[in-house]
Amino acid sequence: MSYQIDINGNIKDFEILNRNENSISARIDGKVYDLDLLETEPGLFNIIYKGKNYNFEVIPKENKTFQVATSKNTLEIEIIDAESRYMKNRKGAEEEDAAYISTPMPGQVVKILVEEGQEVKGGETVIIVSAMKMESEYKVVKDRIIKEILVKEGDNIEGDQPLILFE
Amino acid sequence: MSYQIDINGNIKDFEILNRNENSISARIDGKVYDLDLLETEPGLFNIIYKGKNYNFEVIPKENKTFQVATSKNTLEIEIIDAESRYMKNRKGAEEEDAAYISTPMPGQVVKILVEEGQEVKGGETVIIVSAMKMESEYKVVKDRIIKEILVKEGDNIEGDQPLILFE
Amino acid sequence: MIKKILIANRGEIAIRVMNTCREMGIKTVAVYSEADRTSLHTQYADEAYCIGPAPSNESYLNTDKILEVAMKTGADAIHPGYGFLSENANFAEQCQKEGITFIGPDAYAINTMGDKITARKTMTAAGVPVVPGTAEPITDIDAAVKKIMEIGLPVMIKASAGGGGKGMRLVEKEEDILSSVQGAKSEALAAFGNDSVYIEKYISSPHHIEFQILADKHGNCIHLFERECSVQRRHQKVVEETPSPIMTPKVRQEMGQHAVAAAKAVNYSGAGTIEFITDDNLNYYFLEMNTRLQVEHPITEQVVGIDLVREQIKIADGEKLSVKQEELSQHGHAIEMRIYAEDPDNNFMPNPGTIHHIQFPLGPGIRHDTYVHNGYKIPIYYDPMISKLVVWGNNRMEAIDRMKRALSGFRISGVKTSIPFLSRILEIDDFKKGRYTTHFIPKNEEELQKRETCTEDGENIAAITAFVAFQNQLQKQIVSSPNVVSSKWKEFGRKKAVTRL
Amino acid sequence: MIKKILIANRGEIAIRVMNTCREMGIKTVAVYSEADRTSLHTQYADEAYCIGPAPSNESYLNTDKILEVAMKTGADAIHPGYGFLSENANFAEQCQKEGITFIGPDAYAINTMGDKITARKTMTAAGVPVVPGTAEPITDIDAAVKKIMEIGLPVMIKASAGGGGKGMRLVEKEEDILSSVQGAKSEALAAFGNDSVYIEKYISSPHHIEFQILADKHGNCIHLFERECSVQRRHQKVVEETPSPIMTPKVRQEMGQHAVAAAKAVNYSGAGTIEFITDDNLNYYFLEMNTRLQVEHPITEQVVGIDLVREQIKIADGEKLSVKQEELSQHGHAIEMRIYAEDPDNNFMPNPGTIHHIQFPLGPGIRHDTYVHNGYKIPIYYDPMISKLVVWGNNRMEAIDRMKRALSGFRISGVKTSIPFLSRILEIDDFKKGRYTTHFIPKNEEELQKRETCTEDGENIAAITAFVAFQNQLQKQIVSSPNVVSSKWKEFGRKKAVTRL
Repeated sequence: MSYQIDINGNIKDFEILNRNENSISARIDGKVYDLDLLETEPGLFNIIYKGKNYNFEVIPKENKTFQVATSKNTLEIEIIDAESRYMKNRKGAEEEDAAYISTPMPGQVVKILVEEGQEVKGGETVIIVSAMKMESEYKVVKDRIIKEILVKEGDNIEGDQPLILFE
Repeated sequence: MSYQIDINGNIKDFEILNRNENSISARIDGKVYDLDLLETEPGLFNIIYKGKNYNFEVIPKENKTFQVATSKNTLEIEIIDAESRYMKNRKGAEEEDAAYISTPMPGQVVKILVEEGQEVKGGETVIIVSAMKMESEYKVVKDRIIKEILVKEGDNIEGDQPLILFE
Repeated sequence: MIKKILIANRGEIAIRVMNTCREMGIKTVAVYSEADRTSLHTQYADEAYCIGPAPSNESYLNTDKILEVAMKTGADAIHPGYGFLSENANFAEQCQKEGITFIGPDAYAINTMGDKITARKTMTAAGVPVVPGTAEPITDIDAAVKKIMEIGLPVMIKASAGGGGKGMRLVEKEEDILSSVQGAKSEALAAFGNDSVYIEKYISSPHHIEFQILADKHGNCIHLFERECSVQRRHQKVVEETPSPIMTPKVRQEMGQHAVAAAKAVNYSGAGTIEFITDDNLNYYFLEMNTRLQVEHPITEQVVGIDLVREQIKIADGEKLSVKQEELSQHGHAIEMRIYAEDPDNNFMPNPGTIHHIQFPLGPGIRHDTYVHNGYKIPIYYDPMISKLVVWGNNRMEAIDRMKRALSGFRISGVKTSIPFLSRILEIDDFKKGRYTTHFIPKNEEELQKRETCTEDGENIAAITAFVAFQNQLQKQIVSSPNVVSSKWKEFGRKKAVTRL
Repeated sequence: MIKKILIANRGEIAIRVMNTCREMGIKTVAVYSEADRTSLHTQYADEAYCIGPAPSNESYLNTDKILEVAMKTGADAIHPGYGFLSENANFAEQCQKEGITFIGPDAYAINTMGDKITARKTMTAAGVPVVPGTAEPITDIDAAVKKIMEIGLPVMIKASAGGGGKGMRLVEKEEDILSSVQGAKSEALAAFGNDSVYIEKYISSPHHIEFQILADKHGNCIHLFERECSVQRRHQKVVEETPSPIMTPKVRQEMGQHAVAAAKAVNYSGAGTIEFITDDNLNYYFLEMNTRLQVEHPITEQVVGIDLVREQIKIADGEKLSVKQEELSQHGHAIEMRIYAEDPDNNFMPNPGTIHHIQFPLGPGIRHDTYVHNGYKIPIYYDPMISKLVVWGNNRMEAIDRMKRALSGFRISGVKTSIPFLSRILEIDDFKKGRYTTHFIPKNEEELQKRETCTEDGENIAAITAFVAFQNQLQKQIVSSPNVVSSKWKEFGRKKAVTRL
């Protein structure tokens, strides 16, 4: 089966040629890689390619997206198959702006500055969240109407959790 | 529900009185224990009882048997419920002697000294297994007939894996 | 005799103190907030008691509750660690009233050193150099000029009522003195309605150098040499090392004597640190005294060979110091780097979360003070420092090489950490040559923000790896593969896996 | 200049060598057997090549294959670690022929020290004391008695053709000499048909004390003081410490000079160890020389401050020693304990298997050389030593206390280890007082076999814990609980758990 693969925004053709336990052969944009690939602990991989060692950690994100941490940097990698190509096209149309406010990391809600039904101007702060003694203000990008507030002041929140929904 | 529990061969009456997340209240042979019990990593438990810390590792064995490693020693603990009481009685009649030879640890089969169908005398060595350069001879306890040999010389074996079955 | 110690702290320092207690055969009592039930310090002590909700002021700063636990458990002493109650004179007094030994100096020393003005006066009286400057505000222009000539250039003129840089003038040349004083005064008058100013010696290339001291309750005091802490980000120390690369034996001896004089001036007992601001020519001035154990104390331990927590406990127990100044020497070189759960590529935003996997560097010359472990969820309420990596080397270059090796072998996943930033510090020429001041990080900002990238092969192999992870995921979801060989460990693995949910 | 090193070894020592290579900026090449694909040394190097099946003679001892990898990868040098090829003179020669630097002495030194009789003769010629005794068998009674008087009591008489204790006599008193010689001879004659005997000085309270030496290729040689290795089980070292608790400065200096003389006698270069058998009165005799890095080398590194692997590489690269004898000193006290995957409660049976969970002791004064990690399956083909725990303390007592603390915080599950046995050693009076010989373990066997038990409360709490584990298991099997709060981490945990199967 042939796929495409998105590496930090570069889309490449991808095909697994052969897989037999640790031995994996794959082609990316025409170049063939024969790897000895081992999952040493869940999520941790050691790969020997032409005698050279590569140690990666793979963190599954939503859908078919993975973060791969190398010794130098972190790559965002997405597996693009027929299904995700379809979903991508569909989503593209619907989601031109985020439908909610969320934070990139866990924390605690310090203050909520809006009420449900309220109209807010672009650039206005709607919620303040603290993490490790640092407070951050979260603003709306453009004019919105507050649909629903899912948290209250004092709540502990996860990262990427929807906090406030817009109409 | 009331159980019995076998701690290193001592059978005690056991009952969970209450469990609410980390808080656990249980009675053993009439004594009540109120514990703050936390699974810190899979299989690792930290318990605070009357302010004192206990750190245990629990290793599940077959059926309802568990090995609990304390800082001082290792305990064999079996949960005895209605089912296991029934199984115990049934098994007792059938298994008066082991039906096969196995080793307590992983290793490699060095030599097999018997053949299928062969009669062996109690005390005779039937197989030699090595682990980390040390060889151990495994003998039959009493006169037996070899039913089936499940491994061959050079095989790597797990601990507690049946190697040779008797009739 | 101290037989049981309550540790009124959390995180790595609580573990650090408990380690020495264990070595001395002393029982330990942990106190923990509701957010720290899963924290290692809670589980590492002999006893553990919850003292309140997550916010520090309701738990780790709740002196009544902490004393109550100390009384209940029969603890002989309380070790406050650093931060929290460690420089709280009232708490030291409360302990004394209850007959519990506070492991630290008495309230008098804490109070005297805690107030900047009193500390400055006390130091001046004890002959310890302080940053030259006016003690009282000046309004008269002539008096100001005279004072500046006395102090010597460069100086900083500051509005007494000031703030935000208004009314501030840096004077570097003699011909600018008069105009600067006038300018500062008129600007101050306009901004604050008050034209009085302070004058202070300006240190253009400041180094933060501190001396570790130990004093017993019998009047004996020694110093354990210096620590160089000039690598700072927003006044937070990032890297510490000892010996200081700019120190000379002569100045070291002088500074050490002044550090001891400073401690004696407040009748100090316990472990303490005298911070000096030092210029490129090794002119040094008392900045403040930290009347507690310092975060960076391990580098002194590595180079001098003294366990500072053990000494603290012995001193609190009334013992005399067992070593004399002349018996001490510095042996090799040590560096500490503080590892924070923060994202150096995103303005150092704190990055709490759950640690998936941690792999510590081990082997020769590595010391590691930490409290985190696989699966630990870093709480959002406290300091994001998760570990202190300390290396020792026979000399400075060996220590730097070792630190590079240690960082390259230190893998933490699940949370972002300052490790990549710390690695970049080690590559900066000023650091390698030991020629840096507290301006080091702003000065080298550009180079410190450089990102490394992967080779194309590396990226492609990463992509294949991600695909394999994806395939493995799919397979496991569809069917659990039949076991050809029955394996207890596989079963265990499965049970573990299930329990993890 | 050495820029790339192939490490012809596995386990902790391979990692140890790679760490120093990384610090020196030298690239590393690992070789591994088919059983070691999952081993950390394979994954820790810059490059890794499989060299054959699991059995050592088909992989780690396969000199042709190893040299082939060295040539292919352009490695400048090979580090043999200890064991395997480290004392193989032919391999050293092969390397030389191929133009690859063997990190160790030349074939001449290995051969001379590898043969007991040649080594003894060479040492005698160099003025190094050897165990007094007859060089040739004696048949004449008068000659035997004369020899015994020469050597001095006590002596051991041994049948030259002997074995199994037959024809052996220990002589402690002068009046027993004649009868013992006669007895030994007639017993030997009866047993072996040959009545010639050897006579050797008998050391009744033997200590195993060894000296670390370093020699460059320019005729410079220094010693790095002693290691006391008398705690042995079946001639395997279990605990090593430095300084030796029985050493005096005077004897140390003499032994050190003899160690240097021994190394110079074979034109040694690299790191090596001279083993001496020593009695309670510090009479010492050359036993043998190990012409390689020693397992217990870390304790010397901790106390002397020299990285021995770094020195080995620099010497192999032709550099002169950078330190002089008079610049070296011992600083504090270090102890190493070897941790084996073996069951001390079951006759020390090796206990390979998969490590479920490992928690290393950390903090001040701890060094850890290991290669195992969570989930690692210890292979059955190699030495069961999984880790070397090294502690440093300001003095011996502090080091012992620290080792106790370290062992108490060291948790490995999945395999049985020698940790409980090692903990018991630290409690034995003879060890605490530093009064022990190589008879220490047999002498204290009873106390060393003592088992600790749990309190009744402890047992009951363990039972409740097992029950909770049981309940958790049941619940997860029946239903995967609904997530009240959506959590990425929980999802991650689930994914991880699934992948584990």
